Amino acid sequence: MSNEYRKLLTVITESAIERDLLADMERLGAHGYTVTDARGKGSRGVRDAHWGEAGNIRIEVLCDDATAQAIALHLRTRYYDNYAMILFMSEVHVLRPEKF
Amino acid sequence: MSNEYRKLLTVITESAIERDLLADMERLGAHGYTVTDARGKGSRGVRDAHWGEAGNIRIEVLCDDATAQAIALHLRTRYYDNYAMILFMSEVHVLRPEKF
Amino acid sequence: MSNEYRKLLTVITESAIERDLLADMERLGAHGYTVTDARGKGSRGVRDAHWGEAGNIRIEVLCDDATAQAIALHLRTRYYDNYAMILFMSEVHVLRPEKF
Amino acid sequence: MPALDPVVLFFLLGLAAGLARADLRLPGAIYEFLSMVLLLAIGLKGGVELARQSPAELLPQLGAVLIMGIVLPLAAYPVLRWRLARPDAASIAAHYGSVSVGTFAVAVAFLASHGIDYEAHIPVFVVLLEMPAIVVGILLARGMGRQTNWKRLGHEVFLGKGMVLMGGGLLIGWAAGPEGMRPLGGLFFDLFKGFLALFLLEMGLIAASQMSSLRRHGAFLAVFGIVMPLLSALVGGWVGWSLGLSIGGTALLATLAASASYIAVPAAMRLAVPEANPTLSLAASLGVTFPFNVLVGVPLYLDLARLIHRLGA
Amino acid sequence: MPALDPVVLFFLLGLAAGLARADLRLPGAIYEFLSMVLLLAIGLKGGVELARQSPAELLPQLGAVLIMGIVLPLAAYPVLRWRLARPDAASIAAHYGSVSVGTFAVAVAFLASHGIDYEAHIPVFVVLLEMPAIVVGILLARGMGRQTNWKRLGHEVFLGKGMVLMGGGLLIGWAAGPEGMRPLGGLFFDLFKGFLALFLLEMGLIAASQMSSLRRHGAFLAVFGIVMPLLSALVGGWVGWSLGLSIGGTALLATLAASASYIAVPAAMRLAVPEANPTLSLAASLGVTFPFNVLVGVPLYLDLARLIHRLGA
Amino acid sequence: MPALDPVVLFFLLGLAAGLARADLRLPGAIYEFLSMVLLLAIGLKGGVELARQSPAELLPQLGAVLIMGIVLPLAAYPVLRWRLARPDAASIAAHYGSVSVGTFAVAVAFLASHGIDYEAHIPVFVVLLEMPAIVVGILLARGMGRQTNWKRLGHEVFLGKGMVLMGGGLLIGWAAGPEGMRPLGGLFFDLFKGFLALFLLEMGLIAASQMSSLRRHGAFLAVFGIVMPLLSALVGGWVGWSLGLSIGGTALLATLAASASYIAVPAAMRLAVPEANPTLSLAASLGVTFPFNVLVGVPLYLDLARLIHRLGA
Ligand SMILES: Nc1ncnc2c1ncn2[C@@H]1O[C@H](COP(=O)(O)O)[C@@H](O)[C@H]1O
Ligand SMILES: Nc1ncnc2c1ncn2[C@@H]1O[C@H](COP(=O)(O)O)[C@@H](O)[C@H]1O
Ligand SMILES: Nc1ncnc2c1ncn2[C@@H]1O[C@H](COP(=O)(O)O)[C@@H](O)[C@H]1O
Ligand code: NA
Ligand code: NA
Ligand code: NA
Repeated sequence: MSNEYRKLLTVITESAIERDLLADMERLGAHGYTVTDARGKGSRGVRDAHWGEAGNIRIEVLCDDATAQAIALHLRTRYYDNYAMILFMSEVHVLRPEKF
Repeated sequence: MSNEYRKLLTVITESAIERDLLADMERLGAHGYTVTDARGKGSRGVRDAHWGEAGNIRIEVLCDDATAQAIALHLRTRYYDNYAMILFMSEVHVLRPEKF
Repeated sequence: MSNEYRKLLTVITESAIERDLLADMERLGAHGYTVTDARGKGSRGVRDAHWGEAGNIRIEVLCDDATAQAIALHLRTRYYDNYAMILFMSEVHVLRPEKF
Repeated sequence: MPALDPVVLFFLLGLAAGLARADLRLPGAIYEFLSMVLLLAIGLKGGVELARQSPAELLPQLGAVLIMGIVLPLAAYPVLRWRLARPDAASIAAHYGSVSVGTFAVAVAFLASHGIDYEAHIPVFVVLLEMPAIVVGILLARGMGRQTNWKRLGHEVFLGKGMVLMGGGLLIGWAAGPEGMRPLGGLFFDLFKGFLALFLLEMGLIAASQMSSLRRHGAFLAVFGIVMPLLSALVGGWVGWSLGLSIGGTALLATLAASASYIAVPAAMRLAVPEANPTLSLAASLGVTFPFNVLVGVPLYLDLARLIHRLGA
Repeated sequence: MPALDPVVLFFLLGLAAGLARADLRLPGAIYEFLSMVLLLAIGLKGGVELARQSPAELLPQLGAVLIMGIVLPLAAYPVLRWRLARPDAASIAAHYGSVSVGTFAVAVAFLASHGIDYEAHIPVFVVLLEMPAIVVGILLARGMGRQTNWKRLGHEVFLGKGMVLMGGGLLIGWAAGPEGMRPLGGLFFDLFKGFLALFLLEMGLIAASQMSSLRRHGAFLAVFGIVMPLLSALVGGWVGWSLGLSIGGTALLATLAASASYIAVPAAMRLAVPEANPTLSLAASLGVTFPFNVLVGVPLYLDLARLIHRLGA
Repeated sequence: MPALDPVVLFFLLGLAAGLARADLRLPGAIYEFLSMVLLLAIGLKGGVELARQSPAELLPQLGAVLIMGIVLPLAAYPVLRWRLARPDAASIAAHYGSVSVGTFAVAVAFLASHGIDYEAHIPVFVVLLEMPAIVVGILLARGMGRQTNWKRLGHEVFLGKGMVLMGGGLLIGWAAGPEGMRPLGGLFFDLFKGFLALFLLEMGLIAASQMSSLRRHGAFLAVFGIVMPLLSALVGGWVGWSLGLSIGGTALLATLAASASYIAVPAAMRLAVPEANPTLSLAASLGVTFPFNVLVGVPLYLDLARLIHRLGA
C-alpha cells in the first residue's frame, strides 16, 4: 500500500459556532471534516446542556501539516479568547494521502 | 504496569453499512469496536442527514498491527470505491495489551 | 507558537458510572474532560442499548503524563475487574500547554 | 380550486426555510419517531378495516398490483439508461417502481379532508409494492449472476422498518378490531394529521437540501422526476379502475404508482448496487418527485381517477 | 378466553421483530420520553384520585407493603444462592423484590379495558416498593460492613427517575386535583395507552436481545424467572386481600410483587455491587419475567385475585 | 389567591429535582421537539384568529410595540453598565429587551384557565419583539462601527427557529383558517398544556443549573433579574392599555416586556458579541427572571393589567 502520514487536528468547542468554524476551515484548505456532538468541562465550566446550542462539538480534520498549522493559528487568533475551545494535533497514518 | 502499544484504527463512513462492516471486522480478527454517530463532509459531499441511514458513523478498533493492516486492506478493496469512507491509524499505549 | 506535548487519555466504558468516573478524574488532577455517547462490543459483549444507562461513553482527558498515569492506575484498580472498560493513551501536540 | 391542505403548507414552510438555509432541523429521533408512528398508523387503520373483509376477494387484486410493481421499473429503466450508467439507471428505476409512504399519507389526508372514501385494504398494497421494484432493480444492475447476497438482502427488505411496522400494524389492527383499537386511537388516529404536518415540515427541509444537489446533476433528472410519476399515475389509475376500485381507491393506487421511494429502496440499493450514486436517485426522488406529488400530483391523481371512472362508465 | 389486549400485540410485534433481527429500534430519546410520560401519568392519575382520600387509613397499608418489599428478596436469595455466586444471587434477589413500572402499566391498562376498578393509591405502593429491595440486596451482597457508600447510593435511589417522576406526579396530581389536571389530560391520560403500546414495542425488542444472552446462561434463570413471579404473586395477592383491597387492587399488588425491576435496581446494583454480572439479572428480568408477566401473568393475577377473594369470603 | 396552575407545579418539580441534583434530564431531542411544537402552536393559534381580522388596524400597534422593544434594552443598559463591562451590559440588555416564548406560553395557559380573553394577534407581537433588542444590544456593544457582519447576523436572527416556526405558524394558521386547522388541533391545541408541562419540567432543571452559576456571580444580577421585569411589566402594561388592548392582551404585553430571552438572543450574542460572558446573561435570564415570572410574575401582571384598566377608566 502507498501509505503516508497526515495531521489529525481535533477541536472541541461550542456548537453555537459550528457553521462559521467549518466554513473557516474549508476556506483555509481542509478537504473535509467530521463532527460529533459532545459534552464536557474545562476552564469555562461545565458544558453539557443539550438545549439550543449550549453543548459542545468535537471536530476532526485530517489534512497536511501546513493546513493544520493555518487552522490552528486562525482559531487561536479569532476564537480562543472568547469561546470555550481546546485543540490538539497528532500524526496519523492514512491510505490515499493525496485525498487530504 | 505492563504497558504496550497497539494500533488504533479509525474509520469514518456511511451508517448504511454499519452492520456489514462490523461483521467484516470481527471476521478479520478485531476483538472489539466502538461506534459513535457523526456527520461530516468529504469528497462525496456533505453527509449530515439524520434521517434513515444517511448519516456517518465513526468506528474505532484497537488491535494488533496485522489485524489493522488486514482490515484496512479489506476496506480498501471492498468499500473504498463505492462508499463515502476515510480511514486512519495511529499507535496508542494500552493497558492489558493481551486483550486486543 | 509555543507548542508542547500532552497525553490524551481515552476511556471507553459503561455510562452507568459516568458521574463517579468524572469526579474521580478531577480529583486526580484532570483540568477538563470531553464525553461522547458511544456503543460497542468487547470482552463483556455487545453494549448498544440506548435505554437507561446500558450504553457506553467515550471520555477524553488531555493532561500531563503524571495525571494520565495516576488516572490509568486508579481506573485499573477500582473499575477494571467489574466494569466494561478499555483505556488507551497517546501523545498529542497542544497549544497553550499550561492549560492542561 | 380548493385551498392547499394545511399539511401541504407545512411542507412549503419547510421547503422555504430550507432554501433560505434557515437554522431549522427536526431532531433525528423525532423524525424517526414520526415516521414510525405514521407507518404504524397506516397499518393499524388498514388492519381495523380489513377485519370487516373476506381475504379471498383480495388475492386477484394483490396479484395485479404486484405485476404493476414489476412492470413500472422495467419500463423506467430504458428511459434512464439513455442518459445514465447502468447501475444508476437500475437504481433509479427501483426507486420509482417502489412507493413513498409519506406521499401516500398526504393522499390519505387529502381524501379524508374531501370526504372521499376508499377501500380499506389499500395499505396492503403499500406493503406489497415496497419490495418487487428492489428485486427488479438489482437484476437490472447485475443480471442473473450470483454476485448478489440475496439472503442478506431479503433480510434488509422484508425486515426493514416499513415492512415490519406497516405489516405489523395491519396484523395488530386486524386482530384488535375497531373496539380494541379505540383506546389507542388517541395517539395513532387523532394525532395523525398533526404528526404528518411535522413530518412534512422536515421533508420540506430535506427536499430543499436535495434540490441543491440536483442543480449539479442536470435537467434530465428534473424532467424524469415529473414525467415519470405522471405516466405511472396513468398506469396506476388504469389498474385501479380495472380492479373495480372506488374513485378514492383508484386515486390512491395512482398516487402509489406515481410516488418514489426514499427510505427502503435507497438502503437496499446501497447494499446491493453500491456503485450506483445515491445522490442522483435521492435528488430525483426527494428533490423533484416528492414535492411535485405533494404540491401538484395528489389533487391531480384524484381528478385523474374521476376522469377514468367517468370514461370507463 | 378474551383476545390479547392490543398493547400486548405491540409487545409481540417487537419480540418477533427482535428475534428475527429486524432493523428496528425506537430512538433512545423516544424510549426515554415514553418512560418519563408513563411514570408521570401513573403518578398524576394516582395523585388526582388520592386528593379524594384521607391519608390516615393509608399508613398501615404502606407498612404492610413495605414489609412485603423486604421479605420477597430475602426469600428469593437462598434459592438463587443455590446456583449462583453471592453477588449475583443478591443482585437478582433485589431485582425481583423491586417492581417494574412497565408491567404495572400493562396491568392498569388491562383492568381498564375490563372495566375493573382499583384503589386510587396503588401508585403509592409502586413508589414505595422500588427501594427496599435495593437495600436488602446490598446487605445480602456485602453484609453489614461499611464498604457501601450509602450516601451516594441514597442519592441514586431516592433521586432516580422513577422516584422523582412518579412521586412528583403523585404530588402534582394531588395538588391540582381533577379539575386542574383536565387540560393536561390530553397528553397524560388520553394518549396513555398509545404511548404504552410504543413502549411495549421497544420492550419486545429489548426482551428479544436479552433472550439471546439467556441462551448462554442456562435453564436455571429461565425457570426462576417464571416460578418466582408466580410465587410472589401469591404473596402479593394474599397481602392485598388481607389489607382489604378490592379485586382490582389485589390483582395490581400481585402484579407488583410478581414484577422484576429493570431500571432502578440495575443502575443501583451497578454502583453498589459491581461484581454482580448485570447480564444475568437483566436476562432474567427482561428476557423471561417481563414477557411472561405481560403475556401470561397479568390476566392470571386477576384470576388469582378473584380466587383469593372468593376463597376469603 | 388561587392555587398554582399545574404547569407551574411541573416547573417546581424540575427546579426541586435540579437543586437536589437528581438524575433527571429530558432528552435533548425531546426538549427541541417540545419547543418547536410550542412555537408552532402559538403561531398557528394566532394565525387562525388573525384570519378574522383586518390587518390595517394592526399597523399602529406593531409600531408602538416595536418602539417598546427598542426602548427597553436602551433603558436597561446604563443600569447594567454601572456594574458590568460594556459587552456584558449590552448583551444582558438585549436579553431583557427581547422575549421568552416559554414565559408567554405560561401566561397564555394562565389566562385560558381563568377564562380571560385576549386579542388574537398578540403572537405577532412575540415574533416582532424577538429581534429589535438584538440590534440594539449589538450597537450598544460595538457602536456604529463596521465590525459586525450584519448579513450573517440577519440570517441568524430572521431565520432562527423562533422566527421561522412562529412566523410560519402564523401564516399557515391564517391561510388554513379554523376549519382547515381542526384536524391538526389534536396535536397543536389539545396537547398544548401537556407539552408545556413537560417543557417547564425541563426548564426547572435548567433554571436550577443556572442558579448554581448565579451563586458565583453575585447579588447584582439576582436583584436586576427581579426588578427589571417588574419595571418592564409596568411599561408593557401601560403600552398595552394605551393601544386599547383588553385586560388579557394588556397582561400578555406586560408579560412579554417582563420576560427575557434565553434562546434567540444568546445565540445571536454568541456570534456578534463573543466577548460577552454567556454565563452571566443566562444566569440572570434562566436562573432568576424565568422562575420569577413563572412563579410570581404572570399572576401579578394580570393584576397589574386590571389595575391599569381600572385607573385608566
Ligand atoms: N483537559 C481537557 N481534556 C479534555 N477535554 C477538555 C479539557 N479541557 C477542556 N476540554 C473540552 O473543551 C471544552 C472547552 O474547554 P474550555 O475552553 O477550557 O472551557 C470543554 O467543554 C471540554 O469539552
Ligand atoms: N479531510 C477530512 N478530515 C476529516 N474527516 C473527513 C475528511 N474527509 C472526509 N472525512 C469524513 O469522511 C466521510 C467520507 O468521506 P468521503 O469519502 O471523502 O466523502 C465524510 O463524510 C467525513 O465525515
Ligand atoms: N478492541 C477494541 N477496539 C475498540 N473498542 C473496544 C475494543 N474492545 C472493547 N472496546 C470498547 O470498550 C467497551 C468495553 O469493553 P470490554 O470491557 O472489553 O467489554 C466495549 O463495549 C467497546 O465499546
Ligand atoms: Na412508484
Ligand atoms: Na417484585
Ligand atoms: Na422583555
